[in-house]
Amino acid sequence: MVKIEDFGEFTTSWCPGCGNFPILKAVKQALVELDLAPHQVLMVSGIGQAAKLPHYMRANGFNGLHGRSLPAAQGARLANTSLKVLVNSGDGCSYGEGGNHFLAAIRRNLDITLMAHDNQIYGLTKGQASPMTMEGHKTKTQPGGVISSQFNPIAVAVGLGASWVARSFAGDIEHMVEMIKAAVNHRGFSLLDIMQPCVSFNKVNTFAWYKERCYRLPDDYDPTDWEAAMKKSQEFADGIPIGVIYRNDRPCYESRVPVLAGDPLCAREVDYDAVEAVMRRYA
Amino acid sequence: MVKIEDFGEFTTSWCPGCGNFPILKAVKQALVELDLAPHQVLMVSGIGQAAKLPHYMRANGFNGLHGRSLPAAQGARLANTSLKVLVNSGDGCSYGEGGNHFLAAIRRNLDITLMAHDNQIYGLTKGQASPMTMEGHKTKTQPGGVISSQFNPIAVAVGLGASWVARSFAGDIEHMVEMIKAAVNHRGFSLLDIMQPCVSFNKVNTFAWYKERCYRLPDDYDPTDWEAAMKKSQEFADGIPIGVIYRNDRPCYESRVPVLAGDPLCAREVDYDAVEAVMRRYA
Amino acid sequence: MSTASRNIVIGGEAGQGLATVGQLLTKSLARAGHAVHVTQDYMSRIRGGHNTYSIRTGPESHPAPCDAIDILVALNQETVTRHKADLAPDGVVLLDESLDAEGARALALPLKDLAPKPIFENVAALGALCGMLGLDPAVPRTLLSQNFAKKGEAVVAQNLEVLDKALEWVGGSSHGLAPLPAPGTVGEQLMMNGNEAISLGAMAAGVRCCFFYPMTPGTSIAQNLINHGGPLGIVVEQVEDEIAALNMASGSAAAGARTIVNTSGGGLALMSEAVSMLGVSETPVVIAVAQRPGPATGLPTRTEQADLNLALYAGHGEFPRAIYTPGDVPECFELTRAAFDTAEKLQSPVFVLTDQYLADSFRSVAPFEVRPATPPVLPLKTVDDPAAYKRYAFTESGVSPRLMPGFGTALVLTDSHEHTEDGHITEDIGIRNRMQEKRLRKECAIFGDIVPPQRFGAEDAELLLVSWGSTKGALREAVDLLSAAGKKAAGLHFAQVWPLNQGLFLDALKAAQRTFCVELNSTGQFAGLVRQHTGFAFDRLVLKYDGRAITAQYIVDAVLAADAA
Amino acid sequence: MSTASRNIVIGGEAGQGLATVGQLLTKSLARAGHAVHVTQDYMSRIRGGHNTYSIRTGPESHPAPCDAIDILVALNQETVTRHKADLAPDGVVLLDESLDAEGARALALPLKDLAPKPIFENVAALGALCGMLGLDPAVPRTLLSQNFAKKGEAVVAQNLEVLDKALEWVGGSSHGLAPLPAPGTVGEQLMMNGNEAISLGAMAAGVRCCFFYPMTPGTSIAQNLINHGGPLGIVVEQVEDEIAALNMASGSAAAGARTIVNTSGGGLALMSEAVSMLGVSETPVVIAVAQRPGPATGLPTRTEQADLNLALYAGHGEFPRAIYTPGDVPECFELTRAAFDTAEKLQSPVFVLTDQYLADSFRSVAPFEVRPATPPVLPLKTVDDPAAYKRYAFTESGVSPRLMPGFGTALVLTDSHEHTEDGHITEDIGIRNRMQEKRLRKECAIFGDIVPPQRFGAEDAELLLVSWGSTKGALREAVDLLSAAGKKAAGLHFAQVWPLNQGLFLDALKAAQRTFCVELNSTGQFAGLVRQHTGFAFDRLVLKYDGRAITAQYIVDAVLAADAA
Ligand SMILES: Cc1ncc(C[n+]2csc(CCOP(=O)(O)OP(=O)(O)O)c2C)c(N)n1
Ligand SMILES: Cc1ncc(C[n+]2csc(CCOP(=O)(O)OP(=O)(O)O)c2C)c(N)n1
Ligand code: SF4
Ligand code: SF4
Ligand SMILES: [Mg+2]
Ligand SMILES: [Mg+2]
Repeated sequence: MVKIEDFGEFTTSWCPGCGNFPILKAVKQALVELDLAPHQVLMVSGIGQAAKLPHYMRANGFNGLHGRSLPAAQGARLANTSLKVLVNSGDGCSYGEGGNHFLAAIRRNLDITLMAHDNQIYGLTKGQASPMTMEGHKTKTQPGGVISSQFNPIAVAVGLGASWVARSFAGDIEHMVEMIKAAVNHRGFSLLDIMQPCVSFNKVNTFAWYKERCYRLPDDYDPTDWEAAMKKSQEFADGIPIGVIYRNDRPCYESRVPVLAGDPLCAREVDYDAVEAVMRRYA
Repeated sequence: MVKIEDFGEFTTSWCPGCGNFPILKAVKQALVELDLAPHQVLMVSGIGQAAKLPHYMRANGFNGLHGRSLPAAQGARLANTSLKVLVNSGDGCSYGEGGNHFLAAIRRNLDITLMAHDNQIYGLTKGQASPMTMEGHKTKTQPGGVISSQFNPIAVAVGLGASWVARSFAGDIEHMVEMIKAAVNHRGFSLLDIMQPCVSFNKVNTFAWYKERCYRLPDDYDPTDWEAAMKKSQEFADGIPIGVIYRNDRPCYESRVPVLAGDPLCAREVDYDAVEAVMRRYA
Repeated sequence: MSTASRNIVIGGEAGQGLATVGQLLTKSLARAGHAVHVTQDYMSRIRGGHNTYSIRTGPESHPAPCDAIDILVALNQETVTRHKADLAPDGVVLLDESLDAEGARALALPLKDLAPKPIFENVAALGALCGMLGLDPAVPRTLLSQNFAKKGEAVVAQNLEVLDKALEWVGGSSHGLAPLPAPGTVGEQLMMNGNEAISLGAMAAGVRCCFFYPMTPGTSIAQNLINHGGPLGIVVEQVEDEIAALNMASGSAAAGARTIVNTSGGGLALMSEAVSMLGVSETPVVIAVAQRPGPATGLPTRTEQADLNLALYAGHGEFPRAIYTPGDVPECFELTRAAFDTAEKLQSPVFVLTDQYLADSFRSVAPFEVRPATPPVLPLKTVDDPAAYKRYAFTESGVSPRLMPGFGTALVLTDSHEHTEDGHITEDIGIRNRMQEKRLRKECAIFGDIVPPQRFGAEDAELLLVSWGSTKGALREAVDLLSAAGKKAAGLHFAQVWPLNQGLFLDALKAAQRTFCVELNSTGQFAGLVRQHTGFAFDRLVLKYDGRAITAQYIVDAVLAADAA
Repeated sequence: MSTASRNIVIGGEAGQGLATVGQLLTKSLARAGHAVHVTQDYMSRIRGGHNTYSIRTGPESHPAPCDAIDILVALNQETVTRHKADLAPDGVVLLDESLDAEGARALALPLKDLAPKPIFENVAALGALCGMLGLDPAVPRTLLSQNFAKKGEAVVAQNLEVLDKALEWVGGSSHGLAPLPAPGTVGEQLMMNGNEAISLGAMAAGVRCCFFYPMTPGTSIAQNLINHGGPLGIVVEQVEDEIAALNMASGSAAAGARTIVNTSGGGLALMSEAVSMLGVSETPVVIAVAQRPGPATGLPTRTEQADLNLALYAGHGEFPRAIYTPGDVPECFELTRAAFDTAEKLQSPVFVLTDQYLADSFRSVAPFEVRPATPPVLPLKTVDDPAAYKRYAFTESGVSPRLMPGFGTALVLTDSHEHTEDGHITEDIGIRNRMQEKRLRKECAIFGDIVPPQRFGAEDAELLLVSWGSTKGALREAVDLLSAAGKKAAGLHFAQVWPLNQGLFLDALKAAQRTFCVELNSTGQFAGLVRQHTGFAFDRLVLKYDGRAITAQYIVDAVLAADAA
């Protein structure tokens, strides 16, 4: 049995009170409940405050470039389908610099999980607007208020028929654990957007602000109803639904690529006879 | 009065029968009807077959990099708000390599028009799948059929609350002209996705295939109804609605940035007294 | 016209099938035992325009393009107009009777008669060419039978009939061309271009993942892996953009899978940040870059060698890398395979830098030994003391044992920051210094493996011609031509340009009276690199940047002009 | 301790407000007429960790960091522990009474008594420091009054009270430090860091557009333009990624607006393809790159000079560019302004390459002349014969008249392919050659403007120290120290590293007995560049790559060690 201590305790460089702490806790707890040991998972991230997470728990880790966590995660997953691949990165990393990879990962539907630590701000670079910063929100770099409309990862994902789309809140560990477990258990790309207070740079979307708005989707909510999900995707400032907003049974990429069946690619030996046979085709 | 001859006639390198020809014709016709002379517009593109369009008409042009037409177009528009900026590029260019810029342009809502020549294939590079290639479609590089789900620019744009979203068909010049005019007249970012047969590399989505499926949105369709638009965005293989699918009155970027009011930025002179005043703040 | 070789140029519009005729002919030639060398010149369009497919062949012909045309196969009038001036004194135009030879010596084919339907015209042309070259008819017959076997016996028979008819017709015509002399006995030959050999080299190296975004002329490397990779256990994914390609590669390679990424210069430019990531995270990826002329979109289907500096310096910060520049098809195979081992030894990005000319140049080559002479260098699956494992452990060589995550309880943390031995972020001055020194030190781990430049020509040469990459064949021929013209000339070809080991070449450079650096670019990038690291300045640069492959004659003319000056 | 200067180091956690105290103090010092030089050392985190803000000041102090600390302001215990060993013999720790001086000479402030609320502690510290340095109290008093004016009189009064109390307290204490000697009469001084001066230079050049994606330490260039640009008619847009930034810039610049893009090495790597686009399309953009240590994420808030090669070679293909490397704050201003003219003359990308140290280094400087000596070089709005206008017309200089689209009927076609004079795609060999030659030829258009390297020290120096970019101040001090130690030393500082004009420096290099190239990287990139283009090899490289700014003493030690060896 995997224990929470297996994942270790690290000093972090996060600000006291940062919403990343409960998320880290929930990740560990979910892995314990999933009985996944540190060496069975690969924690992938980009660059940002959220993206430091792989440094703060014992597990395999890949801390890559800003915006590029999803490609790296998918590459690792293709190389070794026995690894559970979990991505933790910021909203800027995942939806800003990494926007194109977000679209592609949804469409590709490899079996990985993205947890976007959504603090609606660029934390590590000290408070510029992120794609999730709300219109009108004034920051140092947007002193007149943000002009671009807020990005909506839920609407984009549901609109593109993503296979698993959910939201959670860093103020509700129990909910996060439940969501992370469901995301990891889902066969295909799972998006979990987590509302995360940034105590240093986001004075608008605070813990209290989220607390007031986040509500659990009712039991009779049907996440397989695409239209309902699309409608839910538009709720935000007046109430933020948390829970599984949408899911479907689209087969994952791995199940459709024959080469991936069997041993992890990275562990296979070269079949020289087969290479020889390929070469002879050029004669 | 602007005449169609003002835009010239050029030999192209497109294949005979290519859907780009009628699009080019429609662009010119729309400009004539808008009474926009060659020097009043800037035709911007990326790289691909569609993206060669600025070379095939007399007008100001900017033929940039693959996937990067939208940033260049927005930059030009910011520099000179007296220019009408029209972007013509392929589906691969606009939604593949340029995916992140597509998301940002929707959110930024600068007053430019994107015409995506959507042939659902990479034409210039000889027939690889584009983001618009349908699941299962077999190509040379996807011999087992495309696995990623088809991109849906309409769903993404409507989902993000884009200010003007429409579709047209290269087989219907009259409709294209009408749409291009409306797009250019719209104050804000306008997306016009144009179904375009590629006679050389897309043997699935042929002229006949589109012809059979494209239908004009009925007169009583209300493009300001977001939910209806979202539903429409999901129609494709069994019928492709053409027309304005969604629009709203979101103010455009230009109207919200005081600096842009007045002369085009590129034509302004330096106010050295003001610079001096800024400098004195550091004393 | 040399008696021992022919230069056949097939010209026409894109879409007219010139590559089809060309490929059938080259395969027939190779099977008949001739040396074959193809240069493809095409425009960035799908239909129309003007393309050529040039075949230089004969029992002992040079693996390089040449200018004078012995047989010009004109699929349209423009081909005659454009190229008739390049015909050798006894050169012949082969064309349909409906076209005009514009005064050139010609053999006008009654294609309408020979081919029952337009679709058979290619085979008729093949027949005519085989006849003119004096090939054993059994060779193209067997080839066609194999090629059309899938389509059924009737189709085979029809094609053979057209072939025979054309052969017969040519036999009765008077084209005045001597048949090619019979080649000596050669073993089985493959017909393969540079990109195919790179793909095969990757397969022989046990490549597992290929990520790419289409970009001419790099795309066909992935295409070959797609065509053949399934049974070998290779996954090839066309991704959303070049940045995704190399970052995905960083993930798969860090997970332990041998990984290749193919692109061209513009794609590499986009990958620059990820190249740096491979450097700091010590992740081995092979990056195959087929160059085309820039800047930016430039001439997208043409050839150039102007991205050496980019391959040398792509990425921010400083870290080791290696750059192979194969000079021919066998080197494409060998050096791509070697690149994977080098990447693993260096735990860093390794480039295979070619260009459109070599990428698309089909050549007759002897089959390769697909089994490596030494076992491949691979990461570990498990370690003895998992709890003590540190991904970036300090070692004397700088190389830390690299472990695949997931096969044991040891944990692997791959990181893009400056980090401690176990991969955690650090800002400690001492660790920073040691880590940077460790990374740079790794270059020594491959220093002994550097491919020595290959020398040909006179031992005591006065004129020394230096090249790298695809110009090898032309350089070698130029040395032969200069020698034949009474010059003491030699060539030195670099199939690896980084790291440089001056011990392998500096004496030779200094010993020569006049040195020439031959490059397909406009600034002499390799000459600059040599000077930077050795102080040695070439006497002359022989440059070319018009997007077309270089010929021996071009080099000879430049050398003689400089020598006369 | 020198009598004429002080090195004050404020240390504490991120978030403790050390920059606030630091900025108030530096501004007071500058207003009092002292030379001020700030080095900021901070971690990549928002709270906690350990940062320092170091102020070197005095009537004639050097614009470079130094190691020995005269006053250590410890905002926490860690500061004492870490830095007490660096205290000068008569150095003093200034700290709150609740902290432990760990045996060092100290002045323990009763902060609780002096500041009614924690928010006032900064002002109390300021008062104490001003007192210790012997500044005229009127200076900080005026500063505080201005600073808090917006918050109302009550707040001003409260702050002044705290200040006075602290001044009074210090006056009565015995810290044993001599006051700073009074400076001679100096005119008004600005307190400005490198990034601020770059922004101001851009404003003075008439910049109209700035596109950026946040990246330390480049971000504050855009921030300054945001803070002040509105009234000047400047639009600053934070974009989706770095690729968007430079492509947007290509659009705005092609449309005729002066445009700047700011970033750091990783961002520049991502922009590489677009750099090439600027090259082929002949579009002028100024790219300000504030370097930080790589590879990849590296040490994101520290300093390095390891992206020179990237600035030199970013982008595929070959095209001209220029690279400025300002050595101090005034050069940041002057050379950024010059960069816009150079970019327009060259119609190509021009880099202003600095690093975190200079970007964040506040210095006292004399006000700049914001009006340029020569009128700015600008594109045309109209041409005489619109129908005949060709964007890429062949000219002797290679420079074609550049027209803004939209102001007349002439049409402007900007293109990324090889193109004809009017910007249309071509694959013609002749045009290709002429266009490539035209583009390269443009370099001559700026050859006469190249900033000559600045020399200081002995005319007949035996030891010649060469540097580029931010190390200028340390180099100059090192030359002084070496001269004081009896060495015949001189310095040569390059504020522009590309293009190189060897006529401006090669003789000097050759004349010296021993030459040293000082660089903040691990491979000696500038030394390599010099050797590549002149053949000259430095005797020694003085390198540093730990992410921290270089001091004169570091250089002197390295030079003397080498000289002894
Ligand atoms: C290519 C690149 N561009 C910019 C940066 C600078 N950068 C680091 S983190 C970050 C944004 C962080 O925001 P987010 O992803 O939301 O993470 P958070 O810090 O808020 O958790 C940026 C812009 C970088 N490291 N790399
Ligand atoms: C950075 C970069 N990557 C790849 C390419 C090669 N390329 C040119 S056009 C193209 C795709 C074209 O597809 P699309 O945008 O759909 O245009 P179409 O030709 O179908 O009109 C690609 C991949 C390139 N020019 N630049
Ligand atoms: S800046 Fe915000 S996101 Fe970053 S650690 Fe602090 S509170 Fe958390
Ligand atoms: S390849 Fe397709 S898109 Fe390109 S020109 Fe031909 S038909 Fe048109
Ligand atoms: Mg964030
Ligand atoms: Mg397309």
